Amino acid sequence: DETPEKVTVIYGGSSWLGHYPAWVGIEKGLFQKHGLGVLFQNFYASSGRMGSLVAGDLDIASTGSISGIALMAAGSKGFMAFGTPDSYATVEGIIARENIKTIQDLKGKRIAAPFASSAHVLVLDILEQNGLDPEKDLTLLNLKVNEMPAAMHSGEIDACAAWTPHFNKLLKMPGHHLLVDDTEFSLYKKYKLGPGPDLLVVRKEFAQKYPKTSKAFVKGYFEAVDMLINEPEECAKVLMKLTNLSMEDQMEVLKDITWITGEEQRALMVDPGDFVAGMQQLAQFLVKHNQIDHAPAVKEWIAEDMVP
Amino acid sequence: MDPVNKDAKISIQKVSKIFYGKQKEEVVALQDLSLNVKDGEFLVIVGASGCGKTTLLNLVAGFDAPTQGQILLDEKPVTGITPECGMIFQQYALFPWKTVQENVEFGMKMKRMPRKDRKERADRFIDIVSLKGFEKSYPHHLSGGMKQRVSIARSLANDPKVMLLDEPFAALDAMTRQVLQEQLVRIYEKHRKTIIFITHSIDEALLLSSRIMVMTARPGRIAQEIVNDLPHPRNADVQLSTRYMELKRTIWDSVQAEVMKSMEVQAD
Amino acid sequence: MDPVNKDAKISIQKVSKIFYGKQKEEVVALQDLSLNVKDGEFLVIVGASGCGKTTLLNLVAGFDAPTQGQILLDEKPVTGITPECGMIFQQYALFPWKTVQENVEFGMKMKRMPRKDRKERADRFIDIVSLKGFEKSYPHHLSGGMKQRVSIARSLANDPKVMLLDEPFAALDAMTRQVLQEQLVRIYEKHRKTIIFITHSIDEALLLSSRIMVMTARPGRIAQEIVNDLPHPRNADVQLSTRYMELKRTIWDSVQAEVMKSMEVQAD
Amino acid sequence: MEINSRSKSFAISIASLVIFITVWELVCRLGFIEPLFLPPPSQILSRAVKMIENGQLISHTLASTRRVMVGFILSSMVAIPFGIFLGSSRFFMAVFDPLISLLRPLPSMSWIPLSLLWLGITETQKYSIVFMGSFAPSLLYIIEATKSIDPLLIRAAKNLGASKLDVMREVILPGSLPQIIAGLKVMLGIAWTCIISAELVAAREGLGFMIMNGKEYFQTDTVLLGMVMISITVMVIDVVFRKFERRLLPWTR
Amino acid sequence: MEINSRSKSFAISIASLVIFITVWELVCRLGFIEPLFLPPPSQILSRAVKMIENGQLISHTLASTRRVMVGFILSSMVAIPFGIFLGSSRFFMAVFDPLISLLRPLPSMSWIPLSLLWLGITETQKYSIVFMGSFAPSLLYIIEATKSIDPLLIRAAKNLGASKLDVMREVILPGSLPQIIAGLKVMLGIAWTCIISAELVAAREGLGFMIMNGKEYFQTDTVLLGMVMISITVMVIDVVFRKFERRLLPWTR
Ligand SMILES: Nc1ncnc2c1ncn2[C@@H]1O[C@H](COP(=O)(O)OP(=O)(O)OP(=O)(O)O)[C@@H](O)[C@H]1O
Ligand SMILES: Nc1ncnc2c1ncn2[C@@H]1O[C@H](COP(=O)(O)OP(=O)(O)OP(=O)(O)O)[C@@H](O)[C@H]1O
Ligand SMILES: [Mg+2]
Ligand SMILES: [Mg+2]
Repeated sequence: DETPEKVTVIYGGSSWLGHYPAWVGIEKGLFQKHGLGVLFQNFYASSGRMGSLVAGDLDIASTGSISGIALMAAGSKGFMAFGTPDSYATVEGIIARENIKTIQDLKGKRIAAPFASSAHVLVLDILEQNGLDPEKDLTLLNLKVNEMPAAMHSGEIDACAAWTPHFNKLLKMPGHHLLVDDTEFSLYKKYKLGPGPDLLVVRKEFAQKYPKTSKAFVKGYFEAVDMLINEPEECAKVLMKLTNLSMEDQMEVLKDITWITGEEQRALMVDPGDFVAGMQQLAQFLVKHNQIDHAPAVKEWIAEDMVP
Repeated sequence: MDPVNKDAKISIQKVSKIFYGKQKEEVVALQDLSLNVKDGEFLVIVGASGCGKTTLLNLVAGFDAPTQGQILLDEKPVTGITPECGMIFQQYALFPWKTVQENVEFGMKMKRMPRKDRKERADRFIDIVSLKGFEKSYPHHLSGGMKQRVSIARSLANDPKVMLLDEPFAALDAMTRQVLQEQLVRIYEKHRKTIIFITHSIDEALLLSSRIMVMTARPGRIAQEIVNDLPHPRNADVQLSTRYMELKRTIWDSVQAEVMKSMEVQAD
Repeated sequence: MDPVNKDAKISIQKVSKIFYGKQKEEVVALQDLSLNVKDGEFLVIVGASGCGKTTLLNLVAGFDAPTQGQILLDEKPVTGITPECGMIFQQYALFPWKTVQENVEFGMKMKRMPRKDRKERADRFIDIVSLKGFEKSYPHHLSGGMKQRVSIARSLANDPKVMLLDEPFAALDAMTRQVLQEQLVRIYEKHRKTIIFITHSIDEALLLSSRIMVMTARPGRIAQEIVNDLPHPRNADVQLSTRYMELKRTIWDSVQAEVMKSMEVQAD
Repeated sequence: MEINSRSKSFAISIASLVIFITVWELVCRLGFIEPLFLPPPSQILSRAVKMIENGQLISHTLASTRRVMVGFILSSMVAIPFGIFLGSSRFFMAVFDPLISLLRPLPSMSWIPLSLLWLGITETQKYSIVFMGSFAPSLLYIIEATKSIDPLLIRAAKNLGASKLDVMREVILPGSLPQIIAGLKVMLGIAWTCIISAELVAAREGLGFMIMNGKEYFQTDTVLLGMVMISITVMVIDVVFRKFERRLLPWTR
Repeated sequence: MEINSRSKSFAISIASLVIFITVWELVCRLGFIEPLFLPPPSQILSRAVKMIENGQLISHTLASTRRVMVGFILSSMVAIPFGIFLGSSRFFMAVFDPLISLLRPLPSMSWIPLSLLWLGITETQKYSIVFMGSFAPSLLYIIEATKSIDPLLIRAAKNLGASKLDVMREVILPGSLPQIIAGLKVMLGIAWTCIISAELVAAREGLGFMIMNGKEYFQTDTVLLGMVMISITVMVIDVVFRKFERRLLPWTR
């Protein structure tokens, strides 16, 4: 008997591409097929979403892995990770004015990144690779992605690290060019892991109490991933409601994403668990850059039962 | 003076009161003052402006603690404010947010008297001070004298055993004053109250008191005590008697001497 | 009465003042009152409590506008507050944030008098009201009578042509009062001021005035005007004269009748 | 005369407003300022018309207003009696003083992380942000107000037999009420600050959401419309307040 | 007696604080609350030690304090004279009333988009957020304070020859000063709210940044440490304020 114990799941998301599968699953009735109603709760920031998850207001969410690692480091045992839906490396990066040709040119300039985000980590890593000190050699500013176009336009900053859709918008502005993207990230070179891969998480208590509901969700979810791979145009149509992008832009974004199917999850998350190893590296990286106090053992937070 | 006096309703024992200013300078308002007030006595205090009369009343009412000495009320030390000693304030102290009626009803309301009884009794006292028609007015719509009368009505309506009156009729015209003096005497006689009354009018003192105390210039002490033996009722005849003139002369001289002294004190 | 009077320093012409309460009920404080005050006159107003005396003074000082009629000062209508008419307030109106000295200096400071001259003059008037030693005290550290004296000194020091005094000596003892009365008369005679003076003491009225006006009960009108022809100086002899007694009697009766009336008015 | 001068004031106010808006419109129209930086009033108006038609404006406004009012009323209902109590008891003042000093300066923004952890993204969380953000300042304010009461009046009340509770209810409360009400007006502004912060995080409606969303899409007119809506809402509440004030404070004027 | 009761109050306050902290520590230690939700005081302390050692705590605190003080002092310096002026002139009150009503309720957060457009990512932008967020409430507050002055005193001053300006300087200013100072204390709290909002955007130092960054990394102890630092800073400023207050208001006590 596979009927779920509980028929509604509250999902925490935003308009970020990591939440496309959940949205498509809802809009296309894929969860419904498994007897589930999924409620999509909108959050701007990963941290708020994760806070709500452990506070018990959300059941399942997708999050940037930095938030996930930070929450692990804070010692919260209230949640578990069970998958990673996507890999993107070319919709996030550092965009600069034309006169900045190389990373070294960033010396003495003003660079913006949303602190505590994947883009922030990317900047820290790229600077380190090029022997620049973010405290001394340049000015690193905390700016939200959506504030960057105006700041670039007015000349407040010389470069910025952003992700889609603002990333695309910034690139299109005249006089701007891409300095580096996630493919230059040190861990990407080793593990094919961007600075902030998306992580699917579930509230631990929920997973334990409603194992069948959780399973049903995972099924519906990865069916949606398949649909995103196979019928991108169909999906783009419903996604426009979430992202407010035009059809054209929406398709553009979809092109740049590599979806990770249900079948691939086990290898990444459990055996041999490359993704988890990469996350562990990321955690150490964060410790090295004084972003978190100590690196948690990421493995302890993997809900192996739920990984498809 | 005998510090423990069984008869005394109020016993003031070697009381001093010193105020400290901003720069720690002292103002000695009262010094070593002892005084007993018997139950049913009508004591009038006269003295120069600023000699410490209000201060003394404040101590008796428990608004302030003496710097030295103590005050007994019914043989128990006064440690806080007690409604037994009803005060009529020199500055009226009406509640600006209450109408005349509500001000007068205040004490009764505090005793949880039913609304209707309260209203009736308030009406009577508003009538006594001739303020009918102003029940619904707020204090800042009243003239100075009217405010003073509300304050009198408020205290009388509360029916305290001991009454402390600080220049209660100063802002009233001669005629209204006379009417209220008569009312006060009537209430005093009927309800056997103990009264301490401050005034600047020697005539008023002679008219009302059973005893008169003249205070010295600051620091306030007792300059003279006079038992007022004028016969009752103290009508026009009495006021033209030689005894009246004599007493008036004595008190006047005594106050004058103190005022002169206080001016000298200030002059150097 | 002649509405335009060339001689008049202050000319009050058919003035009425109505106050409106919360529920739009009217209090007619003054009704159709006309009065001329000549330059150099010392007019004393007496009348029942609440009859409109303070209201009248407020209109002359320009604090309030009459509901009907007009008031001329030196033949020009009074439209706002003017420092020419110095007021001594029934409620003292001292600035709580200023010391006695600063309060007394206030008017001079407004005239941009140099600090030194100001201080000297203030000292003189503080001396006149016998408050030496309290220059640095703040009003709430003073007794009622002391506050009143500060208020008197403040107004005198400002040397206004016209002085409006609202029961200025009510909170003072008889002796201090007498001293200040004498000072006021001295200043009045020396500096040829025009004075309107409110008091409840008929003795005081007779002692000071060149003319006395008795006001009716509310609504305030003129009940009686008496030219005070008592000889100067008005010493003890004068106060025992039959003319004095006669005048006192007349005024007393007149005020009494008005108070009675006001009580009747309130009774219904 | 009173009435006259009041309607005169009103006329002046209207005139001044009209002049202000006209100048603004002209400055924008004449191209001195880019509409991205400051759109003209007419553009804001047309945005308003659009958003009224699709019902968004009303629903955002109602959502925020509801949250502000619930949080604010709750906080006032606790702060007023508690403030009066503390203002009249030296002992309890001393007990609570350190806590209040700690809590008071904390901006509502700084409560968001904790409130999210404790309450999640519920409406209760929004109310609690408003509550926490306005409670401590209100309390401080009310305590200050109680100190402005003439001690003579407290003496008089006790002398007439008032108990401590009576003094609070009959003297300290009405005596400080004019100041308390003035303070609550300021607090209402603070409450709005709180809700805008709260709506930044995990909200799908409300004027805060609308402003932030407008900013996201470079719709400066939406941002300004949101700001104007806050002002208008507060003004409407102010008028209600003032009616209320006259009722509560009949002895003033 | 005065002195005695003051030191008694102080003792009570200290005791109450100690009890509060002990209870908090115990509740956390005994595992009633997860440290993620509320870390014990000892954990906050050890975070403080760490951040003092690497110098971050001091630099964040100084950065925010500087911003708050500059913005706040500027806004007070304009609001006090302007408020007293408006409070004593019916005409100008009427002229500015609609503008003030419009600006007053706007939370500092709502100024961020516009201020960024207008001033860019500069320290001036931070000051301007504090200024805009605290100016209008201060102004309202000061206008209310001027209304509490006994009109009799204004009459008396005019009667003694005071000009309009004199009345403002000699009567309205000192007469409303106790209330203004009480209000400024509340305003200082608002100024902190503003700076926390301002430091959300385009900042890399300041307590607001520290709290928000702590929140992003789920370091509840950093969040609480930031909050405690705000409280402590305000308390220190309060002590200075109080000294100042005694000087300015010698006539009260
Ligand atoms: N601001 C006001 N609003 C309403 N009524 C007022 C106001 N001021 C005075 N009145 C009323 O006007 C009448 C006259 O008051 P006024 O103060 O002139 O009396 P007064 O003659 O000075 O009395 P007193 O001798 O008691 O000072 C009173 O009935 C009073 O209630
Ligand atoms: N709160 C206070 N602080 C400092 N000094 C005070 C205080 N209250 C009274 N004084 C001083 O104490 C002295 C006596 O004042 P008190 O009010 O008792 O005089 P009084 O006899 O009632 O005078 P009056 O007849 O003028 O009302 C005065 O010199 C006054 O300055
Ligand atoms: Mg006295
Ligand atoms: Mg009067």
